[in-house]
Parts: sequence; structure tokens; C-alpha cells
Amino acid sequence: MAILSEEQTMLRDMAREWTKKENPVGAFRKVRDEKLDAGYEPAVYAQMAEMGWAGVIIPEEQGGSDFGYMSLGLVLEETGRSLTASPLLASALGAASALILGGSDDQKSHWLPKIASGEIVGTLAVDEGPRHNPAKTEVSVSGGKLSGTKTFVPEGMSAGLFIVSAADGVYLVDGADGGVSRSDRSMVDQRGWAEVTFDGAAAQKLEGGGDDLLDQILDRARIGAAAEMLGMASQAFDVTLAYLKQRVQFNQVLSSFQALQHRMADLFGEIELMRSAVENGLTALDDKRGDIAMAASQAKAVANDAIHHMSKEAVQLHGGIGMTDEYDIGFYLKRARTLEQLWGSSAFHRERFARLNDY
Amino acid sequence: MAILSEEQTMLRDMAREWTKKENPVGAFRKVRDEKLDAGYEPAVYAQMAEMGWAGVIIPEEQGGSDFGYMSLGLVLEETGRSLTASPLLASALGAASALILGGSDDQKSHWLPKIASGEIVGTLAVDEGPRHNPAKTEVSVSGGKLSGTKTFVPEGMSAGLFIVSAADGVYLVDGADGGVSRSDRSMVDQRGWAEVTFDGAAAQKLEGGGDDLLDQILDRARIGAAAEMLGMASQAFDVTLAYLKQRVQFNQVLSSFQALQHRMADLFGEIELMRSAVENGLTALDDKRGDIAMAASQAKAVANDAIHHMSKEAVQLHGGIGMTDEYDIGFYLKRARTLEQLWGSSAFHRERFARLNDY
Amino acid sequence: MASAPADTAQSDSDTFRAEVRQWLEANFPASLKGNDNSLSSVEGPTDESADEKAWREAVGAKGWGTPTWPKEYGGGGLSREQAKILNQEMSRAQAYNPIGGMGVMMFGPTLLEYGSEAQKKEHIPPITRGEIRWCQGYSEPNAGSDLANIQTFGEDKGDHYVVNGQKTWTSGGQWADKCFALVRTDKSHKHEGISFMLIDMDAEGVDVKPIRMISGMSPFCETFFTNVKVPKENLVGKEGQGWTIGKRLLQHERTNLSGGGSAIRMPSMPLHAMAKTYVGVNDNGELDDGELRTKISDFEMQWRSFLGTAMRVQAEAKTTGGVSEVSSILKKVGTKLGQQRAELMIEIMGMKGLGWEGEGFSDEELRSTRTWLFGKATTIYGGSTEVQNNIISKRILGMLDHQ
Amino acid sequence: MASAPADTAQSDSDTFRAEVRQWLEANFPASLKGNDNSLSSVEGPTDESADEKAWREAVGAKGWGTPTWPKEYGGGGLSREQAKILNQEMSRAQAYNPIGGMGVMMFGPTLLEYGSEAQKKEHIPPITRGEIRWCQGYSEPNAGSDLANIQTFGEDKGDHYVVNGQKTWTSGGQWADKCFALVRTDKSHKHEGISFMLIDMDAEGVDVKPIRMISGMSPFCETFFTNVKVPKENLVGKEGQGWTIGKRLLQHERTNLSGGGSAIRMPSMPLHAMAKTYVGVNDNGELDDGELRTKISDFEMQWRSFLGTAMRVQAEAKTTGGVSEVSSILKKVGTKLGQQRAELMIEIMGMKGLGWEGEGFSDEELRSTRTWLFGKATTIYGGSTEVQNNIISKRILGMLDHQ
Repeated sequence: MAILSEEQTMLRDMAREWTKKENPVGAFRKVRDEKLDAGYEPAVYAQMAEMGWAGVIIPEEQGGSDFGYMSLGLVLEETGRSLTASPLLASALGAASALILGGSDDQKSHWLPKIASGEIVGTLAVDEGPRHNPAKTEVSVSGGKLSGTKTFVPEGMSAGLFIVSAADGVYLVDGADGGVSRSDRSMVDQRGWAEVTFDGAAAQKLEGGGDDLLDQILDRARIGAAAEMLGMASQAFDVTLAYLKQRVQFNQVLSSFQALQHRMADLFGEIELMRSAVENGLTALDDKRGDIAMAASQAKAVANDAIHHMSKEAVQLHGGIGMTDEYDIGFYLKRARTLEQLWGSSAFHRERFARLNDY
Repeated sequence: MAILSEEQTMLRDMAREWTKKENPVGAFRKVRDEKLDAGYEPAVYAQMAEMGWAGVIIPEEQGGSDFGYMSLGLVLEETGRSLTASPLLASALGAASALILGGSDDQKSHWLPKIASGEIVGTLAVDEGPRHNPAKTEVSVSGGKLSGTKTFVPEGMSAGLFIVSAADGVYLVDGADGGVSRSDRSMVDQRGWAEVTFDGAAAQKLEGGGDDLLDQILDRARIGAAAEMLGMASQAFDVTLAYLKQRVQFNQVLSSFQALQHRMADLFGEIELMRSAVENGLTALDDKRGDIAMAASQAKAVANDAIHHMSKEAVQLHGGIGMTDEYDIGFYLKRARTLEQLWGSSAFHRERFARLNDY
Repeated sequence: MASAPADTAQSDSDTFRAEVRQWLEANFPASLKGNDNSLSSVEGPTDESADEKAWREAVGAKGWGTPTWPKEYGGGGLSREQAKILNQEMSRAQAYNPIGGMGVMMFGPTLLEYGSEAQKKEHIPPITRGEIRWCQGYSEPNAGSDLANIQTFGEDKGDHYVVNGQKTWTSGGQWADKCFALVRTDKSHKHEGISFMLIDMDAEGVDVKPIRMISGMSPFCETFFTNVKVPKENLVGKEGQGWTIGKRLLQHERTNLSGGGSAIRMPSMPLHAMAKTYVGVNDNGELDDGELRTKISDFEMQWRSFLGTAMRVQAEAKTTGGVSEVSSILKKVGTKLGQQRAELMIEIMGMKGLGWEGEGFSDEELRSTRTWLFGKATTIYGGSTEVQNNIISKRILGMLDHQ
Repeated sequence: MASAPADTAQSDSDTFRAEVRQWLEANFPASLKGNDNSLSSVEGPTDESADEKAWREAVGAKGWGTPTWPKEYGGGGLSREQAKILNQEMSRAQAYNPIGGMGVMMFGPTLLEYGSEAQKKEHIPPITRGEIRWCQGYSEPNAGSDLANIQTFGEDKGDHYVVNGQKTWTSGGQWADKCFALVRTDKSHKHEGISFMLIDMDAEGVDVKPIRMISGMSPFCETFFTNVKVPKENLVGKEGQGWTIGKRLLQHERTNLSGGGSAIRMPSMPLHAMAKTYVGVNDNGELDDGELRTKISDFEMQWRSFLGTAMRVQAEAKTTGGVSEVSSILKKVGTKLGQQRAELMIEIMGMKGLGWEGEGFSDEELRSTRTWLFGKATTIYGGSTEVQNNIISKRILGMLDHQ
């Protein structure tokens, strides 16, 4: 755990309290069972926004608290623990970052207050195929009209603002534009994924942020996703450990079996390294360090691998009941895999890290 | 274990008996301590040849028994178990294969009987750098004179015949030629490695075998090396298992600790897959199957990985005494690594296997 | 070297092969070509088409769905050699064996070994005709990997038992006609207190409740027995012999789960071909994801080595007549590789490998998701990997008990 | 947020920094620039050059080799903040700390905590001056990971003990002047029967025999005690308190082996730079071995995450004043990564990474082989990885004993 400021500690404790009491995993199960269009409960997100979570990285003049990425990461970690279905990652981190980095004053003052208040949800529309590949785009923009199709857009069903990548830059598209159409994609994690088609939708370019704006935005989103995965992995670990301590087989509690003890010790170590990688990423953002791209690839790759291993072991160590829909642990496995793919698999980021280091 | 013919069973039992009684690991230790020039005890190799082992794949008309690769593999497995220092792999398998595949009648009848009788040692001189890369050669041949330098030639100190790769084919060079000079390389496995420089040495081309003669020769050598590694891994496993059964810590024999039990179960499985990969390779050679290249890469990669893991675990599970020179187990670790590198690392063969399968 | 087979044996084989081929031509409906029956036990009964019914009845009548079982109980009465020929010709004709399920794979062979004459006469023929579905009543909520801990109790009432208790992981319990179950008949002995009995699933007091799995499917049930009357003629073997019989049956299960089972579930298209479709290749013709390329190459070589090992076990069993020690690793390694493959499929397909239902995914993609999730069970049921590791290390490697 | 440091504190720091810089300029011999002392404990004493001797004496006189130890016993008496500045300035000047070894890393801190005033006065100052080499008498042939099982016995003879027994893995025993040893003084209690005592290595009855390791080096000895007289003033703490004191010392060892220790041994050149030299790059500037490229990238990210974890542990310790639970993984993970790095070096260098001695290999290559082999010990000594896993799972995670 990084050394936190007083505000950060308060924010984290509040988020921990809230997810435990108001929004345990059962809340996600309800969202799942009711097949909500948005992939989350709008009233719940409104509550989160009211607590200020949607504006954590947003400047005060645009209605945020300007607490920084570490603070938002702490909230994402806690909501990750309980698999809270919400557009916090896509909107309050992803879309907000895009505007902060690349938006004009007008764009910022138009959109950021709405994001901070939760009035609208923003999201990133980057990929055009099932595998993350931001360099590949066929989106065309001419005369301020944008056309093309973006796949597997998180919160694509509910988004009121799309941050859309094109070959020549990154654009804003209002979700209410008549040229926007969405098609629900039912994914294994049962969240609000969509394929979004833009057919001559009005688009404004993000002029700030420089040539690598898309990378900068994505790196923030990647670190945010890693923070969510950190919460998931920690919780899956805790739940599994608790299960091993109470489940009896062969007249012994499972936690007394040395082979399982050593596997848990390995996982404990992996999750601690994962935490360091995530905190390093968040700190790099808050400190505006020069190695953000490397820190982001490190955070995402290390987090991907740790949650991958942890989610597999969690199911295996739960035995038969871990295979049932009645138990929550399977949800972690499912959500883990979509987050692993989102904004770059481990292979993607290892390749990128090598490239960033010139080898 | 493959289904063996009566002759094969006899050959294997003889090899097992001999290594146990006449040539246990202590024999290798002696070779090591005495720093023999050749990297092995010539009298021992003479004994092996006398038993017919140097002629197992060589046709009867050239003094061999024509028993095939599976048979030679069985001997290599047994000598691998006791880390017998001998040029069996390089000469009786590597050089003999080159002549059988590519030699003219004259070349065969000149060299093969000498290899079969152990009178001379042949070897492959292929690489020109520390990492296996048969495609890269700067050897030049003109007017029957060959020049260039080959690195890390196994049995390079004692070889009387070099099979030398060049850009336009594979050549025979008599070790007694005045243009041949050798420089001893003291490697971690303390065997007879040398850098060999050819300065206008008389060379005969191997005209048979087609364009991919070098690959064909190397594939045989790779499968042979895998057979040796199989014996090493099996023995390291057996020795480690026996150690765990007698060593007491915390008032319990180590073998009773479940964490160690499960690791041994994993290794047991890996070594069985290794055996299948090796036997598949040997069978492919004897049956002259069409997929020899794939089978060779499979055998070498799987064997590399299995002996790598086994040799690490063997040292770790022996604890402190495994770190001492007094115990034999460290010899397996050291020999494992040179064999892993010889004729292609796992990475080399995974890359090659993908290429062979057109992906 | 073995001598060549005698001419007469050879010509007998040829005759049989010709017979099979002719019969298949006459009986296998062309409309069913290429179908398979491998997932039926997982996916539950589907409505049988007229052709499917005809095919099942035709095979059942010959006894060829259970080719090596004795003819007197409805089996095919074939030799292993003939069964192999039958199998080859079935493949050749793109036909499938319509007779399957737990009755064929586990219960039948066990009953043939331990059942009374009357039991065999009653229960085997309907299995050979594919008319009766059996389910397995072994696991209980507190007896998963530790099966000997079962608590379901059968009280001796003279000519029958009254059974009370709860089973779980009853495969296809909601579709089954009968259940072979481990029932405690003696509370004072752990292993020796267990009996093996046959229970009608439509008997009074039997209730089933399907368990929904993370894959969304419900192939298993919880089964509740409340004062269920089980006549004593449904006891297999002697009272207290249930552990022995039950374990023997598990050997049949394990054989199926390792070699056959997982092999069947591997789709025919190799991973690298899938990857070329989804990932594409670079200018050198290499998969355009270097790490994935390495992983696939590694997997494919491991998989070949595993298949080679499974074949080796079979060959050794044939030669020595016994089961080799190596067979102990097949389940553990086969299921591990199966899971590894499923995870690689996600890496290959990306988000398309994580579809749940509906628009935007091909059938193959959706099936891939379910296979991935369902496959997580393979290292848990039929003796978890942890239990396999215990067995291998203690029984095969002779390492002592860890207690 | 913490308020900015007061101006006075800042200027104190600046003053101290200037003082250090000046002193280094005056005292550090330019000829030693870039040397390091990190392997000295492994490789044994080397002949000291005149410059090296002068440098050691200069640092020793200031107490700056043990900067935070109390001044009264020869330490530097510096604050942590000052020690950090000293360290920074040493690096800047490419200087090294010539005062090291077990006395500094383990024994000194422990004696400062548990020793009597007389013991501290006697033993600490020579350590701060780098004059005395200490070795560790802990392990025995039947007490490796199970240290509490030691049998070396000290019989009470009034004012002294008579010690008999055999120790093993005595680091640098052949070069050491003194030994801190665990000696059993009571056979009826396991842990409580152990005492911590100091033994002169040149006392009568002490014999050492170097143990040759697979790396070819002999950094350890077997040490035999035959009727060795140890005066009672050499008992540290009370009789029977040895286990507590000994374990405290191991904490110092563990801290050194994980964070500091392995970090120091990582050569300064990153893996990928080594790889570019040995493997070369393709037209896209990528390492010409795709799999190796992936592995190095993976390793480098893991390594950064590990360093981050080590820093996090330090920061947390500073804030909370205690040792965080996370520190329990440092040794296990750090040594694993160190070994992984050494194996990767072989993959990078190929046969050149496996040279033993002599012609054809650079010094760096030969050192790489020895580092690889010697590094295999890091997961065995100082509490093996298996013991670490036991500790983590039981003490940190609260999983029960497996017995």
C-alpha cells in the first residue's frame, strides 16, 4: 500500500464502506439477472457520482475534486473488489482523461462537469476488431462528420459521449447524435458492451495533448483497469483463503494442506507485485513522470497475469462449488478475462514495453 | 516406454548394466578431476565400441549392426543416466548419420567402419557463434580447400573427422589434416568442447541427401541429444525421489511433505511427456516418416524444457548438499544447460516448429 | 519381431470389414453424416429426429453401440480387433455411435463385473439399446474429493432399504431414469460401511434440482432422497462392498476423462489455423503476435507429446495386459492441456472469445466461451488434480502420507 | 499532505552533504573508482592494496562504514537522513563502502540489541573498522531448514562451556576470526535449550574444512568443535535465549538477501542491452529471438514490480514503524527473480554463458556462469523458499499447520 494522504485514506475508507454495505457482489448479480440495458444500475452510478467519485481527477473549476489518479485508483480498487457494475472506469477515468489531456477550454467546460456529476457517461471507442490494436483504424472524418464502426466499446450502450480514435487524431462524438447507432454485445462478464457505428456523426477533434494523445489516454485507462483488477485479485484471494479455512475434506480443513498453502503463498507474492505495479502507474500519472507509457504497460501486463492466475486458482481451490453460478467466485473469472483483453493483453504490453525500451 | 524388440531389450539391459557397474557417475567425476584432454576416457569409449554401440545405426556392410535409431536412443538414454563422458552422440549418431545420409559409397566405406569400431571419432562442426544458428556460416570452400572457424564443437578436441557445414553444402574434413587447428573450450559440463579453425583444409563434399542435408543431419543429432537428456532427467528424478525418502527435517522424511509430493507428481508427468516426445522422434527416424523435422523440434524443445525444470528442482530439493561439488546432482544441472543450447534451444525449436507448420 | 498374422485371421478381418461396410451403407442415414454425440451427456437430451431414432435402434439391435459386451446381454460380442474395425468403418462413413452416456461408459462395465445374473439380465440390455439413462449418485456436499465421507444412509428394513440423504453433482440427474449410488449402510465403518445400490429416479421421495454452472448450463443436479424405498435386489455385490465397486467404476470414468474425453472435445481445427484467421500473419508469414506464436507452438508440441503418451499407455496395456503407471498422469495432464487450450483460444479470439450469447458472435465463438468455462470443471471432477497428485506421489512414487 | 521540511533541517542537510563531498574528495583514492566490495564475502579475502587499506582505515576512523551505529562503539552516529546523503555522495563519487561482511550485516545489529555493555565495547569497534571477520555457526548436517534441531552441545563447566559438535555452511569459516554460534546448552528443551555464544576461530579444538560448491568456489566450511573452551562472558543474552537472538539475527540476514543483497548482485547493464549485443536485432529493431524478447520484457516488468515492492516495504516501515507483512515475500520473490535472470543470461549468451574457465570467454561471461551456479543457493540458505512458503502461509495468511 502506498503512503496515502489523509484525503486519500478517507476516500478509500468511504469506498470500502460503501461497497461492503451498499454494493456487495450481490448487487452485480442483480444487474446480471435483470439484464439491464446499460449493464449497470443508473441509480447506483448516480449515488457514486454524488459521493464525488466521478470527478476525482477532474479540476475543481469543472466540478471535480482534482484529487488525482492515485485517489481514483483507490476507488476503482474497492469497486473492483465487489465487482461493482458502473461506468466509473470508462467515464470518470477514460473519457475524463481524454478531455483533460486534449480538450479545448470550451470542450472541457462543456463535458467535464457533466462527467463529474454523472449526468452523462463518457467512454473510449478505440478498437475495430476483437483484439486490441489502436494503430489500426478505418474511421474516416471529413467536414466534421465521422464514420466508421468501433467494436467492444465498454459502456457503449449508455454512453452519452464517445472519445473516438481516427487515423489523424481523437474526436468527440455526442452520443445523442443521430449518426450514432449501437448494438448490444452480450459478453461473459455481462456488462454494457456494444458495437457502435458512426454514420456521418458530428465530431470535434481534441486538439491538445500532442501527437501521442491516443496513447496518453489509453495509458491512463490501462492503469485504471489495472487498479480495478487489483481489487478483484485481492478480493478473490481473500475469499479463497477464507473458504480454505472453513472447508473440511479428509477430516482436515483445506487450509492445513501444505500443497495449497504454498500455492497461496505464491499468489500472495504475485498480488503484492501487482499492487506495486499498479501504484507505480498511478504515481507516475500524478507525478507527471516521463515514463508513463512504460509504467502503464508494466501495470497492465503484471495485473493481467496476476488476475489471470488468481482467478484460475480461485475457481480450482473452491472445487465443485466454484463451478456453480450460485457462488460469486466465477464472476471474478469472467470479468478478469474481459479486462485482460481490454486495452491490451499481456502479450500486447510485453511487446510494447520492449519497443519502448528499444529492443 | 515404447514396445521394444528382443534385440532392443537386450541392448538396453546391457547398457543399463554396464553404466551401473562399469561406468557410474563416479567415472565422469574422475574424467572431470583429471581434466582429460579429450573430455572423456578413450579406453572407456573403446570398450563401448567393442560392445557394438558405436555402430548401432551403421549398416552391416560397414561394420555396424543396423539396429536403428531407437536402439541407439536406448543406449544414449542409459549413458545419459550416468553422465557417461563419451563421443557416442557426436560420432556414432551425428557423424555417422551425416555419412549415411549424404556420403558416397567411397566415403561411407572409408569412414563408417572406423566410426563403428571406435577407431576414430567424428563430430559435427556447424555453429559459428555461441547461439545455434545453422543458417549463418562464413566458411568458404574453393578448390577442395575449406576455411573458416567453428565454435563450440562437441568432442572437437578428439575428433578425427569433422562434418563441416558451409553455405553450399556439408563437407568432410579429416581431423589429421594440417589445416585443422583446435582450441580447447572449458565449459561448465567439463566435456571435450573446442573451437576449431580450418585453414585451407582438404574437404570432400557430401553429395547425397538433397538440399536439406544439413537439417536432416541436425535433426538426427537433436533427437539423439534429447534421448541423452531423457536419461539424465529420469535419473535426476530417481535420485531426488530417493533423497526425499531418506532425508529427515522437522522430524519427518521430506517425501511426506505434500508440497514436495505435488511437485514430484508434476515432474513425473513432464518426464513421461518428454519420453513420448523422444520416442516419437526416434520412431520417426526408423520409420523414415515425412515429419522428421517436426518430430525433431518437438523432441528437442520438450526435452530441453523438461530437463531444465527437472535439473533446477533436483538441486533445490536436495537443499544445501545439492549445492556441493561432492554430490553428483549438480553435474546434471551443468550438463543439462550445454545440451539445452546444443543444436537449438527451446526458443529456436518453437520458432522452427511454427515455421514448419506455416505460421 | 512379431510374425505376420496368419492368412486366415487376415481374411476373417477382411470379411468382417466388408460386412460392416455393407451394413453401414444400408443402415446409416445419410442425413446424419458428420454429426456427433460427444456432448449429449453435457447438453441434455435433445429431441430425436426420425432418422436419429432409426439409427439408434439399428445400432442397438446389432449390439454395436457396446461392441465388446457379451451378446447374451445385448452387446455386440465382438473381439477387440473387430471392434477396432467397426470403429474405423464408422469413422470412414462419418457415422457416430448413438449409444452412450454413463450406462455405457461406467455403469455397464462395472455391473458386468460385479452384478448378479438377474441384475445383468435386467439392466444391461436397455443400456445396449440406448433406452435407459443412468446417473451417478456419488458426491455429497461434504464428500467431494473425500468421497468416503458420504452420509446418505440406507436403513435396513428386511427386504428393502429406506434411503435418506443428499447427493450433488448428479450428472444429468434431471433426465436420468436410474441412478447408481453409494449409500452408507453402516455408520461404524468408514469405507466398509458403504454399499452400491441402484435407485429408480421416479421412485417416491426422489427430488432433483438442477445446478446452474458458471457456463450457464445445468448438466448436474442436486438429488434429494427422502424415505426412498430401495428393494434389496437392487444392491450390487454385498453390503459394505460399495467402496470397492464404486472405485472400480471410477477407473472407467477416469479412462474416459483423460484420453478419450478431452481428445474428443478438442475441435478439429488446430490452434495455429484458428490463430491465422483471427490474428493474421506478417510479411514473413509469421503469426502477427510473436508471443502468441510461441505459446501456440509450445502448446502444439506438448499436445503431441500428450497424445503420444496416451497411445503409449494403450500400447503398453496391450502388451503387458496391465495398466501402466504412466496412465496415472493422463487425467491430470490431459485436463491441464485442455484448459490451457481454452485459455489460448481467448488470446486468439480476443473479445470474440468471450461472447455469452446473441448477436456479434459466431456459433463457434459462443461455443468456445462455454467450453472454456465448462472445462474448468475437468480438473475438479472425477478426482481433482490435487487428488491425482496425491495418488501419483503416494501410490506410484511411494512417497509417504503427508499426515 | 506533509508540510515542507523546515528551512533549518534543509540547510543542515546541505551542510552535511558538503562536508561529505569534501571528505570524499580528500580521502577516496581515485584508483579505486568503480570498484565494488559486493562479492568479497563470497570470494574470500583478497590481498588489500595500499590504496584499499588506506580507504578502509579512513572510513573506519569516521565510523562511516556503519553510519547509523552509535558513535560510542565506533559507528558514525548519523541519522537515517544523513546516512542516505552519505550513500548518495558515495555513489556520486563512484566510491564503495569497504566495511562489510557478516559482522556489519547481521552480528553487529544483533549484538547492539542483545549484548552486554562489555560485549559491545569489545566486539563492535573492530567491526566498524573492518578489522575482524565474523562467521555464522548455525546450520548442522541434520539441522538445515530445521534449525531448532541443532545438536552441537556446550557443557557447563562453571566459568566456561566445553563445546562439541559440527557446524556446516559456515560462510567464510576459513577466513573468519570469530564465530557467533547457536549451541545447545539443554537437551531437554528444543527451542529453549539453545544459547547464542561467541567462539574464537583460532581456539584450540576448532577445525574448518572448506566445502567446494558446484560453482567451483568454496565460500563455506564445515566447522568442527572438539572440546572447545568458551568462556561464559562470551554468552550473549541469557542461557536458553539463543533461539530468540538467533532468529532476530536471521531477520537482518533476510533483509539483506532479498532487497539489498540480490539487488546489488544484479549487474548494472539491463538484460535487454546484453541481449542486443549477443542476439542482435532484426530490421524492425526487435531482438532477433522473439521468444527471448518476450521473456526479457516479462522479466524486466516483474523486476521493476519487485523493486517497487521492496521500496514500498521500506516506506511502510518508515511510516508505521513496524515491518509490514509484505516483507515476508521479499526473499522468496527476490531470489526467484535473481535465478530467473541468471537462466535468461544463459539464453542470451548461449554457449558463452556456460564457460567454466580459460580461453574463449570474457571475464563477464565467466562471472555469469559462476553467478548462475552460486545463485542456486539463494533459494536454499537463509530460510529456503519452502520454509518461506510455510512461514507466509501459516504466520501471515493464518493457514493452519499441515500436520
